[in-house]
Amino acid sequence: MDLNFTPEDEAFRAEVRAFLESVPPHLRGVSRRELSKEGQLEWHRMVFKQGWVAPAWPKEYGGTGWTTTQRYIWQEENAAYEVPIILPFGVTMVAPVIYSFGSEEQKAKFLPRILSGEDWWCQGYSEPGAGSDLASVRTKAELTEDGKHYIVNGQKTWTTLAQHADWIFCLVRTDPNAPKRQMGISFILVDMKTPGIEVKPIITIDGGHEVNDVFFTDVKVPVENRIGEENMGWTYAKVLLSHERTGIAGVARSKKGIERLKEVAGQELLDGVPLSEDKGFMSKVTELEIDLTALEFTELRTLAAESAGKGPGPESSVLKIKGSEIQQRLTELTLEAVGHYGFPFLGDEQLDGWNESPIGPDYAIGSAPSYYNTRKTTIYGGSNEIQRNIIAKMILGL
Amino acid sequence: MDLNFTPEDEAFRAEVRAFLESVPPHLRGVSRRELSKEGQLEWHRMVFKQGWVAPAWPKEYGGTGWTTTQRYIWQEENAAYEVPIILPFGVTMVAPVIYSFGSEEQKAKFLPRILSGEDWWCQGYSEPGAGSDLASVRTKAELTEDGKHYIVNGQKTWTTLAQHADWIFCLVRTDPNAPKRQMGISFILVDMKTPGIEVKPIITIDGGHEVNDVFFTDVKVPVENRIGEENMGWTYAKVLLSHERTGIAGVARSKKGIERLKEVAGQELLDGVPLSEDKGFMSKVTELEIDLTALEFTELRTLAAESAGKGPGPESSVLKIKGSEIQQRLTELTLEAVGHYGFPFLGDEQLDGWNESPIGPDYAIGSAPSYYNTRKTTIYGGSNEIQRNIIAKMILGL
Amino acid sequence: MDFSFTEEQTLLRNTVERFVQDKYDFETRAKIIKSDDGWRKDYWQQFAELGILAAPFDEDHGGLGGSAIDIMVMMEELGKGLVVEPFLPTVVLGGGFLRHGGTAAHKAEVIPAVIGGECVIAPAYAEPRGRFNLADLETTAKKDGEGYVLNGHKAVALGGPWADKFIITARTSGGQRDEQGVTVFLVDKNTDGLSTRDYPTVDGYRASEVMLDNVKVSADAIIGDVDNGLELVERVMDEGIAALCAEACGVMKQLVDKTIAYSRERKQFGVAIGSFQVLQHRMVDMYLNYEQSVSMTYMVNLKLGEDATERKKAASAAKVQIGRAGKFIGQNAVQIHGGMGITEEMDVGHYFKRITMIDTQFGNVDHHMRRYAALSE
Amino acid sequence: MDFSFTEEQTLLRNTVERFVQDKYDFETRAKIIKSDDGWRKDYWQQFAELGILAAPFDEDHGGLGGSAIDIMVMMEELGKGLVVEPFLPTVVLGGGFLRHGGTAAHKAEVIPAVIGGECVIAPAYAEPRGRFNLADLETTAKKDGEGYVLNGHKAVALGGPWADKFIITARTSGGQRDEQGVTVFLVDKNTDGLSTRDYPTVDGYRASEVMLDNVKVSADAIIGDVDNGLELVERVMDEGIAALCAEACGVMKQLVDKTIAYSRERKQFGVAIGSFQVLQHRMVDMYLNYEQSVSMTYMVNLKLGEDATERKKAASAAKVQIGRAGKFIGQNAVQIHGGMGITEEMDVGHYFKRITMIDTQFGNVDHHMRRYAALSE
Repeated sequence: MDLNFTPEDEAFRAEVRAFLESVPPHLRGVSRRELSKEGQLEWHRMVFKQGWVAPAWPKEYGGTGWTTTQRYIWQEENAAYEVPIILPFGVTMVAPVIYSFGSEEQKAKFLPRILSGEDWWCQGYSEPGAGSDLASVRTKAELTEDGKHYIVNGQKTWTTLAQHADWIFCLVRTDPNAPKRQMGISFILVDMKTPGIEVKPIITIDGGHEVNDVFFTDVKVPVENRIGEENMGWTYAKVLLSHERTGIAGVARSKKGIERLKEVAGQELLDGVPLSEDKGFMSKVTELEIDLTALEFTELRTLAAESAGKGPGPESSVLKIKGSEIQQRLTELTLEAVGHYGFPFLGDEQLDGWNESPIGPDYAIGSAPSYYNTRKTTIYGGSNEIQRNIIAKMILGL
Repeated sequence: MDLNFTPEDEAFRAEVRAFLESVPPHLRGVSRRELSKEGQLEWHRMVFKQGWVAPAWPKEYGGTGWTTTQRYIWQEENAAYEVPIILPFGVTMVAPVIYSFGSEEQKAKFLPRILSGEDWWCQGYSEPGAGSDLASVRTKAELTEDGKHYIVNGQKTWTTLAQHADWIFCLVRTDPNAPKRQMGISFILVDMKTPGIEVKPIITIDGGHEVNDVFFTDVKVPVENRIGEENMGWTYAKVLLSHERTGIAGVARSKKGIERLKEVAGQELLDGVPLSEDKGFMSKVTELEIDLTALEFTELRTLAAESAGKGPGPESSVLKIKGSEIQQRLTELTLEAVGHYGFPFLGDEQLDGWNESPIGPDYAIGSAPSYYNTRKTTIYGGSNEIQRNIIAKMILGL
Repeated sequence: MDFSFTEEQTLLRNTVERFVQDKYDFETRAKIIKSDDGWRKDYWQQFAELGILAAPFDEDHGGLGGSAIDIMVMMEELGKGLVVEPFLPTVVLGGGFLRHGGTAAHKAEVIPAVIGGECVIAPAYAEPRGRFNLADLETTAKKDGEGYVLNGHKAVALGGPWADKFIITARTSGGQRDEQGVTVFLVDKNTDGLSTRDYPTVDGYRASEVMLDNVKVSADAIIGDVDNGLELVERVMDEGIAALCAEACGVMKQLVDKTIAYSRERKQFGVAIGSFQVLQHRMVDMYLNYEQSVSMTYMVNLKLGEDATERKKAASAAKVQIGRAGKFIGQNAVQIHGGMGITEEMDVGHYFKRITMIDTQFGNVDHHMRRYAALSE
Repeated sequence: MDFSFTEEQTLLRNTVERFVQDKYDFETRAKIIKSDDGWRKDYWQQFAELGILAAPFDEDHGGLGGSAIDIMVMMEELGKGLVVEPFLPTVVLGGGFLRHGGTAAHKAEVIPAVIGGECVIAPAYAEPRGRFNLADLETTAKKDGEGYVLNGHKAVALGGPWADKFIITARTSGGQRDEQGVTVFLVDKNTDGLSTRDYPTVDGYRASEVMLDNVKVSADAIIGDVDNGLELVERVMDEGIAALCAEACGVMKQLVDKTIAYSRERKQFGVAIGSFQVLQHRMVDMYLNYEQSVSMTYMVNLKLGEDATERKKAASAAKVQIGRAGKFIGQNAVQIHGGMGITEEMDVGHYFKRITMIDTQFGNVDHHMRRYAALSE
């Protein structure tokens, strides 16, 4: 047991840093909300050119073949340089399903375009009223008489960035008479340009447009776009749900977040003295920092177990729960730090084309919306209550 | 709406204080664990002589006829003078059942002796393995052929101070074939001197002996000692369970406890400065004090609603939950305050006949055992989980 | 001790409750906060007609002579409707300054205008670098002949865009955070040298930055005593806290009730989510937090008349309770609503946004923990 | 980075684990802690024979040359059994002082005696008025010819009643809380002027107050450098914290496992209480707290060799985590066990008592929060 990095690891870190130094300033230190589609794609292409888009993929499809430690270093340095993330919908969500269960044609068609960023993917899992109960799929897909197409009707919701997407992967019900809800579901890939698809924005309480409703009306999808066997979609989806633990906890980003929070506290004044010298406030920051250190080592232990050959499992629920709670606490403390200047709300005006000076200090902008927005982290991807149910059942055997 | 005390209230307070001034020092400032049976009885007889043993009883049976405000003043001053409590088993637990459902003979026989303290009562509700599920009564009472006696067999547990008791009130199963568990239960009063009763101490993790197992082997109980009708005991018991909210929250005692805690913090040193000047520690005390203020006003609101004619109801669960949590927090912070001197454990030696000086400061004695002991407050009298179930069902309608 | 409401109080509550029910449904409010003005001036006029704006003022000046408890019941109902019209800044705070510190002329002229709905007041007490310390003022008022010249920047004056007059705290003497040397001014918005930057707030209100550039006012503008204004400011702010706590109770009541109702209707895995014990206990804890908050709101409103130390402790204790309870209730209301809780279309998110910002208004939990502890020493 | 155990470490773990299973069941322990002696000297001899006492010492002195990780795995297993024999005071702390600060003579004489089970050491670093500040010493050591004279009162020396030698911190110069001026002494228990008051502790151990009344020691008694002892004390205490965290993990593991097992068996309202969702989620949170504690225990043990600031921060962070997790896990283990949790007859209460006092040992959460924050400035 040791924490040492090998000389190879150090060399790798240097290589990563050299690459990150080359990232242009307009891609650094911007939140996802502030990043345009073009910015996101520019970043994706940079990483693609470097060959580092998909560390977790098998090497044959374009994975990097990195060790656990190398993946850890990559995450850590990404956060340190505050570069954007690679969106997960293609690379970490649909791709493992395609390379694990897809046909050779599907692999050849989709994987390279995911890697290169040519296709922007979104996720069609959630449905209205279903929440974390993903197996209650009601969107229907019926085979045409010639057996060549599915006709899809229904609605997906909470679809992140569907407004930019080229493709959507969907769970659809192909056998409404299956004896169990989890049966009779198929996994299909749908071109967003297909007639009958309509995307409607959902505005969230932070004032942002990140998620959407996606409506399907007689959407014609070629049978070749089904992954694996008909009615077996739930099996494939489940694999996806527990896949890819690296980064789920967001440790490296939260570390950076704590640094930023300390900077804010260093600028806010309390009775003329920086808030960062107030023991009461700072003890909350310290507590969070210690929580995060514990989570970091929990993640490292999990990664180590994974690289020792134990497959992804319910431990990802542990990382999800603690990671999301820490992210929420971070925005909560930031809002607390900025005092009165949490109040002003300027929507997107302060982001684009706002020519006047901002209201209040720069660092206060968006602190309340961020806090509002972060509420989602304990809701999406299976609410934290669901995660606790999973741990109770799968780990504690209750 | 106002917080004013009337001149009558102030006169009453003066009367109460005059009485409490007369309480001898050996009865003041002692915990229940430290108080002997004789001390407890001495206190009871003093209050009896004053006519104030049973503020909540109807006047005809010996109640005081006090207003809500007077009862509040009595509680408050009792806590301020740190006098013992009147044990609840007779006065607040069995007596309301007797005067509500008992026969005239039972009232005449038992109530005066409860008031005077001549009979020491204990409670036979809990049974091994039942926990908060009181309806799962397995102690059997079978009628003799002549119908004049019950023969009782079984076991009660967690019976507080049974080692001193003259009488025990019990739930017993008189009809094992009743269609529902709550049916077929009777409420009987048993003389502790009856042959076949055996009391065995349960030692708790604080090292104390307060609770007991009580075994019944062919114990003969006259039928006249049954309250009300046979098989209707659960109905009577339920009334008892929600009866008497005054004091359940322990507000006045906890207020005194916070004062004591501040005194301890004033004597402990942190880097040479009193702990009471440490903002970190004191903010926890402040938080507790504010919680307690809220609880005080919640209790006052509840009492006001009660005196406006609304009967005791599920609101007592609110007082129980918050009151017990505050009591636990109080002992937790006290243990924290005393530092290293939480470690020494001298059992009863330091209490009786310990002639040497104590280990560490006086105020540290028993701080860990108190913390250990207070864990019970969220378990007994219906665990706080059960109380939350009650609120969910009865108040929130879930 | 008495915890019952008078008939007049019940009447006042019903008046506001009915107004909110009839005229302030969620869609109407959504339109109001998105409108250019950000409020309904006609509603303000209706408040005047209903007598709501008259509640705390002396009958001599056309008021109803109501108590803190009268304000409390109204604020609770306004909170339930997330009403954005500036009752708190104008009637509670503005009115408080006028009642406790106004000159006879102020009382005779301004109070009737407030009661009549013709004068909106926005207190501008906060500053960019002062956080929650009411004495931490960089804004100065320098003696200039018979009058004063004000210079400075007041931050986040809620209701500012609609205001006819500002109440401005400024330093007339002493060091930046001295208790002595604070003076309160009542300044017309259209005074030369006074400018504002108006903006919406995250919880649906409007606020202003108020810039003072050699603003000349006469000595008549002073409310209370020169240099000794801090106690007045603290008193009025404590009254504001008491009223805000009542608003918060209204907001929390809605969050608790709406969450319980939602949990009964919303089905997952084939059953109502309100049947899950974990959510039941969570809602019980929301309810406990709400009940404790109501208790503290009664407490602070009943203690506003006590001596300054008791009043300040009561206000700070209540604000701590409301801040903590509001966070717990708000966060869990959203969590139990799931994705629906964070959409702009559903009401629960708006109650959440407001309860969040109530913690900041008049000083957050940390600030009032410190204030309470300092007063207890 | 590597998170695997060596074969030797697994062997060590198995040795201790087997000992606990075979010879330290709950009834045996109950007898031990109630006995006059309060420990089993024959078990201590068996520890020596099993090589457990030799783990951290250099092979030159008869040790096994083990690392912090070796100590960690053993402490975890000792924690699972609530073993009261003084491994932590003697081998970890006493051994630490000898290894890092002992003279050649100490190493040559005392270490073999420790390894052989012939010498029990109890460090007496705390004082009645010093709380957790290791430099806050009223005990003095005055130069007296070639030697020193010690006077003072050391508080709550765990393992004191069984000790052959005490390690005593005293002030040789400087003011009462100065960093400079702390010196460490190794003193035989039977030295003239040294007396003890022995007593049981609430968690089943034994401890002593150590009174020093003109205790004369020679300069050979000094461990480390005169006046510069504080860094040595801090280093050894951090190693103690790292070991204590491992013990705590063992204790918490038992509390979590026993609670889960109990909840599966115990029936209420006709079903196992482990089927109630509220208790399930509570146990999940116990498990999360335990896992996070294991992580921090690895962290601190892996960082003991880093520079002083990093080591101190790691130790304080881990101690905070353990203190908070221990409280949560202990309280809820008792709560879920109900009445059974607070009876002396059942094991869970004893684990609870120990985990509670672990928070106090070497400084509680507040102390280490402060220390961590000060080191981060």
